Amino acid sequence: MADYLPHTPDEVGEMLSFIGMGSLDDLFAHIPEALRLAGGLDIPAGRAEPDVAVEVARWGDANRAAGLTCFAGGGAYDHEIPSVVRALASRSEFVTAYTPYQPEVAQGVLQALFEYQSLVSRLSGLPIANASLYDGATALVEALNLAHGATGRSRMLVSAGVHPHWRRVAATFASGTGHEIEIVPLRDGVTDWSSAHAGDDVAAVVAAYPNYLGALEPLDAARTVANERGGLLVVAGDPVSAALVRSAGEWGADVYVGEGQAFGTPLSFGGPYLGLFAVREDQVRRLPGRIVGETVDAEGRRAFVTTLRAREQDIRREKATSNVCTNQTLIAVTAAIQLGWLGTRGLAEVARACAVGAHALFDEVTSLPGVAPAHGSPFVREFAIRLARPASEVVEAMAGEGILAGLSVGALTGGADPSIEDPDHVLLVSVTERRTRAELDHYVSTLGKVVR
Amino acid sequence: MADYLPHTPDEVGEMLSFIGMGSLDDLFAHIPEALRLAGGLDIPAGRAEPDVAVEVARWGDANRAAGLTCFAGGGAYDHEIPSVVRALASRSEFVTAYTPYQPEVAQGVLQALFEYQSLVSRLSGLPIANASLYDGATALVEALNLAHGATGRSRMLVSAGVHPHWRRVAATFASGTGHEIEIVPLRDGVTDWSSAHAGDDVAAVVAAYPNYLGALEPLDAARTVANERGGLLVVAGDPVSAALVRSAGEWGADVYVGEGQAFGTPLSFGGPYLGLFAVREDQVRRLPGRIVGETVDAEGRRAFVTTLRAREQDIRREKATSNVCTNQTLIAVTAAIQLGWLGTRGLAEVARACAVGAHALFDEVTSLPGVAPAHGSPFVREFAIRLARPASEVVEAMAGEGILAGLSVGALTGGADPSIEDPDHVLLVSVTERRTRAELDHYVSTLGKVVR
Amino acid sequence: MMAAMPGARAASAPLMGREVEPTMFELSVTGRSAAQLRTTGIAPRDLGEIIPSEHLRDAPLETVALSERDLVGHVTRLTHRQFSVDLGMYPLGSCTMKYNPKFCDTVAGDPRLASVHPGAPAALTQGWLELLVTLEERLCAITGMAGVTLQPAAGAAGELTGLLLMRAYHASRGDVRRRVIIPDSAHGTNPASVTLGGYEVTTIPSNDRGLVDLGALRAALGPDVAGIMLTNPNTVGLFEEEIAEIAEAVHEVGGLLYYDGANLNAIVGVVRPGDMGFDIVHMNLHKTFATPHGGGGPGAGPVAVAPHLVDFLPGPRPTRLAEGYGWGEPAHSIGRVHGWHGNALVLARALAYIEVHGSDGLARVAQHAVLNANWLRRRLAETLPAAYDRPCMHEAVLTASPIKSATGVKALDVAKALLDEGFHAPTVYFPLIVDEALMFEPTETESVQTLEALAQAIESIAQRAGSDPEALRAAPRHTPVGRVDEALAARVLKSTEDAARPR
Amino acid sequence: MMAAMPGARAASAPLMGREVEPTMFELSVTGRSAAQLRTTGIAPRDLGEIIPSEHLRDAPLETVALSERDLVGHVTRLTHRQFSVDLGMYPLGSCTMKYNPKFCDTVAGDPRLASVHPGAPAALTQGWLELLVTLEERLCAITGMAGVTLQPAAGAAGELTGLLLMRAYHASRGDVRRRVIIPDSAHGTNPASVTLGGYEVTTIPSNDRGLVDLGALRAALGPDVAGIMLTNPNTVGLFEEEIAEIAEAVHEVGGLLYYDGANLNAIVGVVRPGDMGFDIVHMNLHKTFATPHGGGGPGAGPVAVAPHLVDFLPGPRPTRLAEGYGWGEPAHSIGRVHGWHGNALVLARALAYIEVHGSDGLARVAQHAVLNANWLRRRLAETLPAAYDRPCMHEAVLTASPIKSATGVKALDVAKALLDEGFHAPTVYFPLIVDEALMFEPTETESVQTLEALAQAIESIAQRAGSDPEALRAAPRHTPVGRVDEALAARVLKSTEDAARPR
Ligand SMILES: Cc1ncc(COP(=O)(O)O)c(C=O)c1O
Ligand SMILES: Cc1ncc(COP(=O)(O)O)c(C=O)c1O
Repeated sequence: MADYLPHTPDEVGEMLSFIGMGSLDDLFAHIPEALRLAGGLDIPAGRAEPDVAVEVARWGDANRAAGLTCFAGGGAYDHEIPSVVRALASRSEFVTAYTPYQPEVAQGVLQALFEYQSLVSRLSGLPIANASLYDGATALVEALNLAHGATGRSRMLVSAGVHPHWRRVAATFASGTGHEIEIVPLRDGVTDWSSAHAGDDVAAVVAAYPNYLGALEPLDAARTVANERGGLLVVAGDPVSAALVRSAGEWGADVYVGEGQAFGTPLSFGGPYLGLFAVREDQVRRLPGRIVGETVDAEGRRAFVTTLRAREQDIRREKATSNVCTNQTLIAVTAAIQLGWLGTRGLAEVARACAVGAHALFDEVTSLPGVAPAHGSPFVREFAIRLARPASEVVEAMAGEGILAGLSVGALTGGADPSIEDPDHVLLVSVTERRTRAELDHYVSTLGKVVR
Repeated sequence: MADYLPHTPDEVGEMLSFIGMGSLDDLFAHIPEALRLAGGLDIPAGRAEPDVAVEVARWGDANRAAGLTCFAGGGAYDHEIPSVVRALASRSEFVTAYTPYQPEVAQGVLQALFEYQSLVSRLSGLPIANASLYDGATALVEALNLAHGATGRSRMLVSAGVHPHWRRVAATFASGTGHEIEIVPLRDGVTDWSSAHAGDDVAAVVAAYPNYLGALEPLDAARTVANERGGLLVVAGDPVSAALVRSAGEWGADVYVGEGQAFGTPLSFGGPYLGLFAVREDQVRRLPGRIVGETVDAEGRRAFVTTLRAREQDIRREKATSNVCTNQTLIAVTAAIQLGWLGTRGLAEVARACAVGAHALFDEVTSLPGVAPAHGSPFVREFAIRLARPASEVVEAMAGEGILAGLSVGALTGGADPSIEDPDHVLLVSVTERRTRAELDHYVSTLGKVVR
Repeated sequence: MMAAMPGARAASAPLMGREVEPTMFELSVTGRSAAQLRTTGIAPRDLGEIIPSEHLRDAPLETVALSERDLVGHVTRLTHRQFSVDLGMYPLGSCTMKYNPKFCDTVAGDPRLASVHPGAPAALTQGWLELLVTLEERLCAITGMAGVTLQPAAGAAGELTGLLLMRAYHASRGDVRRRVIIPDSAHGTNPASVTLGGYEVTTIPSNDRGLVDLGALRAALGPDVAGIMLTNPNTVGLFEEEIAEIAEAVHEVGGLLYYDGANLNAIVGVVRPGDMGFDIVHMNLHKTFATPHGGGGPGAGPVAVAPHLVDFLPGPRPTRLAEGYGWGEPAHSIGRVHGWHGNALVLARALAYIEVHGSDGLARVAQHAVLNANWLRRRLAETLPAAYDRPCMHEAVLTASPIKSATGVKALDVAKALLDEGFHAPTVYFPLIVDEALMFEPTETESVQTLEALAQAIESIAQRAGSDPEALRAAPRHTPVGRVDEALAARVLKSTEDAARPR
Repeated sequence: MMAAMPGARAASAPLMGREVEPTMFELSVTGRSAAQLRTTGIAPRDLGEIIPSEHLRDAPLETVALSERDLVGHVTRLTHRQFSVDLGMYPLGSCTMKYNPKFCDTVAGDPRLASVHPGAPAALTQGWLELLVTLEERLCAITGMAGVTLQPAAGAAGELTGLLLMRAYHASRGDVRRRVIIPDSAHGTNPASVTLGGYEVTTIPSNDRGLVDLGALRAALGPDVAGIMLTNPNTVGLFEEEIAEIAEAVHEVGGLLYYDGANLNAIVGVVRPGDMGFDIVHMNLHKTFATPHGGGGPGAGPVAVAPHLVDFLPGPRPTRLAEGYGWGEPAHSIGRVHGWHGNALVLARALAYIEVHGSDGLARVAQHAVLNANWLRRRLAETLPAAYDRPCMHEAVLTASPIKSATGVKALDVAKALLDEGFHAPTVYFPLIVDEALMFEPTETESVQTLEALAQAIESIAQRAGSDPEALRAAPRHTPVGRVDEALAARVLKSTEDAARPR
């Protein structure tokens, strides 16, 4: 019998009599008897917090993955999260606030979101960012919807280099919107745009940068396809690599989408994460989700407020640009704080350490027998290798040695895929700035033993 | 090379030139050359936080005690500390504030201390509590100093039931004050006041309730001694047991001292803890440390402020009632929050669960062969047993089975002691509300095996 | 002097007062950084060696440059400009801003949960799988449904998922349907989701009791109706008593009933959507199950379905196996609706909340939520009459229209004045069908003393509406900024540091 | 209605404004409790069965009765009424209110440190012992001394420990000494500690350069002098340049030199007390080593000593053994000065801070602390002149006496007005030897931008002192309460909820 209710039995009695009722059940008396639950819910009775904590600990202990040295990536990365970011992002004023509907008492969240938008804008190289979406995958869906709204068309050319889960999510939502999604296959890790079906009825051309197999492909090809076929260029970009490589904006993207977990959010078994979303100015009225703008208060002081609300569902209802309401504000605020901690120098250092570490590991593992590069394209911080044994077996075996070796591409794609052949033998490996020389050595020697 | 300094090299240069100096070294140029350190400190170079974290984790892992089920007490108890108390007590406004010298911007700490004082007053049954002292042991020292000030005398009759460490601390500080401390021995766990040397020159009579061996002795005897010899009665009381047993005030104490760790502070290898201190009204001008009082602000609103400052060292200097300046404010605030969480009901439940658990365990272990009660007095939540084997060996052996079995009284007293015979064979065992039936069972069966 | 240096006034702000807080960008001084990274011991290498130059940035990416101390000061000061549940009452109707137990924060922060990579194989993540399966089972029991997906990241995502399930179900029967019915009181996400689900919205009016007009519903029904979306209690806080009749009517034409669970807090443990005849149910875990709202998210919007829809659920689903747990794909899955497995740490919080309360505690939640709302409604009856004069559920839609006619003071002014009294405002102008609506949802975690204080604050505002309406229109004044110029923000968009400043 | 119920206004308070926060007691309603305890499964038993009735309470102990929600609201609102380093600049002289790295909080919160029982045998606490020994070694290196005790819980406890060491040392040589010399600028804890150490205080004046008057010192010295207590830099922020001569003079009469390390931040890594000739040194870890001050503690005041005093240190001491670590008792130990091993978690924080900075970082700390102080001193020279016109160390004692003579506005008024400007006040009226003293210690973690903002705020205050002195005397106004009636508090003591209210 545990809960967080203040009411004493006396108070309940007085309150009931004040409203002219005799019992708590009377409050529900107008609900047809037949609908009311007899005998209570079929779940265990309440237990005090410390009793529940015992069970939570049991679940935690059953997660062997929690203790492993992480070389898995695929859109979820094991980056440093300093104490200071955890402390600030967990301030209860942020955590226990609602969406900032009353700006006069929500300047904290609003200004943090403004800062977040500014940072996403710089990362993406595009002028307008929104205040977050659920995750990278759903950000892609919103980008397709935006492209549809902008062009009136429904055909989407999506590179097979886009994360397989994102492609799957896009396909799911396309069943509602009716968008036709054409997956354009990769050749040696890089999109073969020439193989896309002909036609200038394209709403969006979607490229990943780098793509999910780690490969960097020059985006002028995608931009050209978009130009030729009249669609928007949507770039799904890794925001950490963005500190080293050209931004989506520089490549000519109309829309940027990305996964922002890398900025201060733990791996979290996949969520809550952070959908990054930015656009050129001409798409601002089609922006999904919220956007915070600067303004002034009655006395002329700077203030922030959610703006352009006429796009939103609570006003436009069925004509809204998106149905997103609750988004991932706290994760966006966290990202702003983490980027504030990193600063220009730290972000560059992280990106560089990832890249240098990944290339060191790549060079070393690909010289092992039974291990080969899965494609020949350049990469930043994540790479794919083809193994003599099924990747899932290798992951299992290396877990026994304390290493989460990476992700089986076969498991990610769920089987045959236009991105790569025989994905079950391909392992996706990522190195973050947290990985040390000793950990790399251990990886190489263990993989050497296991892969045979 | 890690630090938390904001200065960029450019700024350092500009600042130096503003003050007319050429280099950072110039700032120290007026210090005789011979005194300045050549070559830097002989400690390792700085390391980034995550590198230091690796070392901290190594230290942590080397503490086998951290993982054991705790039956050790002796003034430091393993009580429930809920998430809510941790979250509130770690709010940075409390953590990073200084002593409330400017009340207009320190109402948070001041009001929390006022609430703390109110709670300590109720626990002790005495009207005036201070805003905390370092720990229970130093609180006792302050009580002796107060008694000296109140009576002009220097002889202190201290029951051997007072915690051996506290007695040792009192002896240390008596070398400065010149107090003569007479330890009055226990007989079957209870102070034998009749054995105290004669004389009505006594400043303080100090009794423990319950005493460190767990024993409860009626305090009318001590009160009578104090009355007869003209000293103050100082009661060192367990504040958790206070929810069940008569308060120091009810027994007629003039001064209450106690250790407040039990209220929201982890075991912490012994500190920071919390010295509880309360007195009758007639001793208020001799109160050591700070006290917060209620008042009003310029507009008549309720406000809090540290008061009766004329006692304090920053004003009275060598004539101050005590030299305490920095105390344990954050731990006091934590205790207030924990007591707020517990409430009347929760505190009683905790005390009762401790007592019931301790008596269950006592009954069960004392029926084991090789285990006997160390004294015949009643107890609340901690008890002493005499073992066939040295207690330290038993503690060592039971640690191998995941149990911190208790404290060796021999280790606590450091050898022969007027509180008990052959202390090396006596084990002090404590049970808190966190201990379960299964843990007690495990204890009993393990002790049964080990003690033979 | 150094007044012209970059870095703004990095210092302090008054503990109270209306000082503007500089942005991170304004606080930046090139060269500063708080970052401390691990020493990896990996040999450095030139970027040009490992990444082809056509990809490399021309100029470094400039973000911000702060000392850790200034970052901490900045963010902490921002939090002092932010209201929250932990600071006071937040009676925002439809949002269920109840107290969020700190224990659930601890659960979500446990590194044994939080540090698990979502792509790690099932054998390495058995604890998470058990947790998710347990939560699914609890949510099924709570809703009276047969299966659940935990993937949707928020309520709206749950709605769209539900509509796609509806579509898949009809499609599987070769049934092409065009329309989804929504009451005019519905939350805006419902119509938006319907559109994204590929359906047309048919709006039906509420009757004068604030409920679905059964006649209008019947008139709107037909074989092209895929289903209906309802909240129950609905958005005016009233229970749709004729829900059985509604269900029958919709089912009769082959439509499905979708339950928008944003108001589940009113009935959790007391009535189950499944027993009312719903086929699809989403829940807002950030409402009923007290996962904190985070200033606008993250939330979680699991969708529970009746047996005939289980095979269509998004996959992969966590599954109990003969031994241990694994992932399974429903036979006719609509596919993923989230990049991984949903907002997992939010799910863990919600499960912790459910386990603490249990069957008995959850029922108490609903009882006390409804008690509080009815007490407040009654207590305010003379000041802000209820839009519908009958017992409400967990929230009460009141109206400021008498005040407005008498004084010209609007619902918005009342709301802003409440901010000055130390309360968050209720939801204003929603639902759209009530004039000058003020929608109060006290939730079960507020005491009657707090409700009384709120009532007194409102009474005082109502009095001042007569005596000094101008002052109310100038409210709030005890807030970090005064009333905000929303029109300016929309007219000249400045949504980043780099955009020009509106003036 | 229910207006007469107990429980006060449990709700909210304006995000800004001067609403009084009720006490926990006022918020209480009998019957409420937030506590959730573990289910132990231990059979309940009647108290009367296990505790003799003469000991049992007659009436239950009433404390408070709050819901968790109200507790959270109450405490969180209290924190919004509290200034702190994390909110802004805290230039409180002598207190070294620098930024406290959050990393050190994490270290102190690590359950592998925090959950260790202090009485567990050495074999089970090897990590803690290594940590303490490492910290001792670092502190020896930093101070230039031979041994350290970590037991003292704060600076004043360190002082008294040091004086007892002095006493034990002299006693061991059969040397009875009566007096300890202290400069008139000393912090109040010094004389108080001397008294508790059983000595008489001999106060010597400072010379007009703010330093020890060597002549006066020599005159005060004699064979009955046990030692001298000094801070260096001293409490006016100046380095005692003749420290070598002072040391020689004191040592010549057989006295010892005690170093009050509260100002160590000025010289850490640059000059060592040991090299100046000190025999005993205490450090305030809550100052130099950035362990947060907690609103008034806990701190830690380790004492380091020269070789001839090591055998007298408090015991038991953590010790490095041939294998692993243990506890050892110094040969002539003065005994324990703490119930256990000192404020261990504070010690862990300090060590983490030291390890991050290292030898290079600690020297930078001192350099930048001194740079900031000198910059501020120079920047304010026209407004608040320095008490002594020469380069200062880490803090600068300025004086408001020109302002006072010109306008009647006192140092206290300037301090209170600064609160309104968003800065914590400097230390006022200390040291006692400077008229209208305002003692600023900016610390090294504040940026020059912040210093500039402080300077501008002070300039503005100085201007207003001329134009509107009354307004300054009424400051502060942007604070949760206005200027507080300290006299009333002292006249009618109400220090608990149960005492009568002063009016
Ligand atoms: C009635 C109703 N339905 C749906 C939603 C949408 O939920 P979410 O914001 O989680 O997407 C809300 C949330 O405000 C709501 O109140
Ligand atoms: C110069 C000086 N000495 C001694 C002390 C006393 O230190 P503590 O407050 O830690 O007891 C202080 C602290 O304010 C100080 O500034």
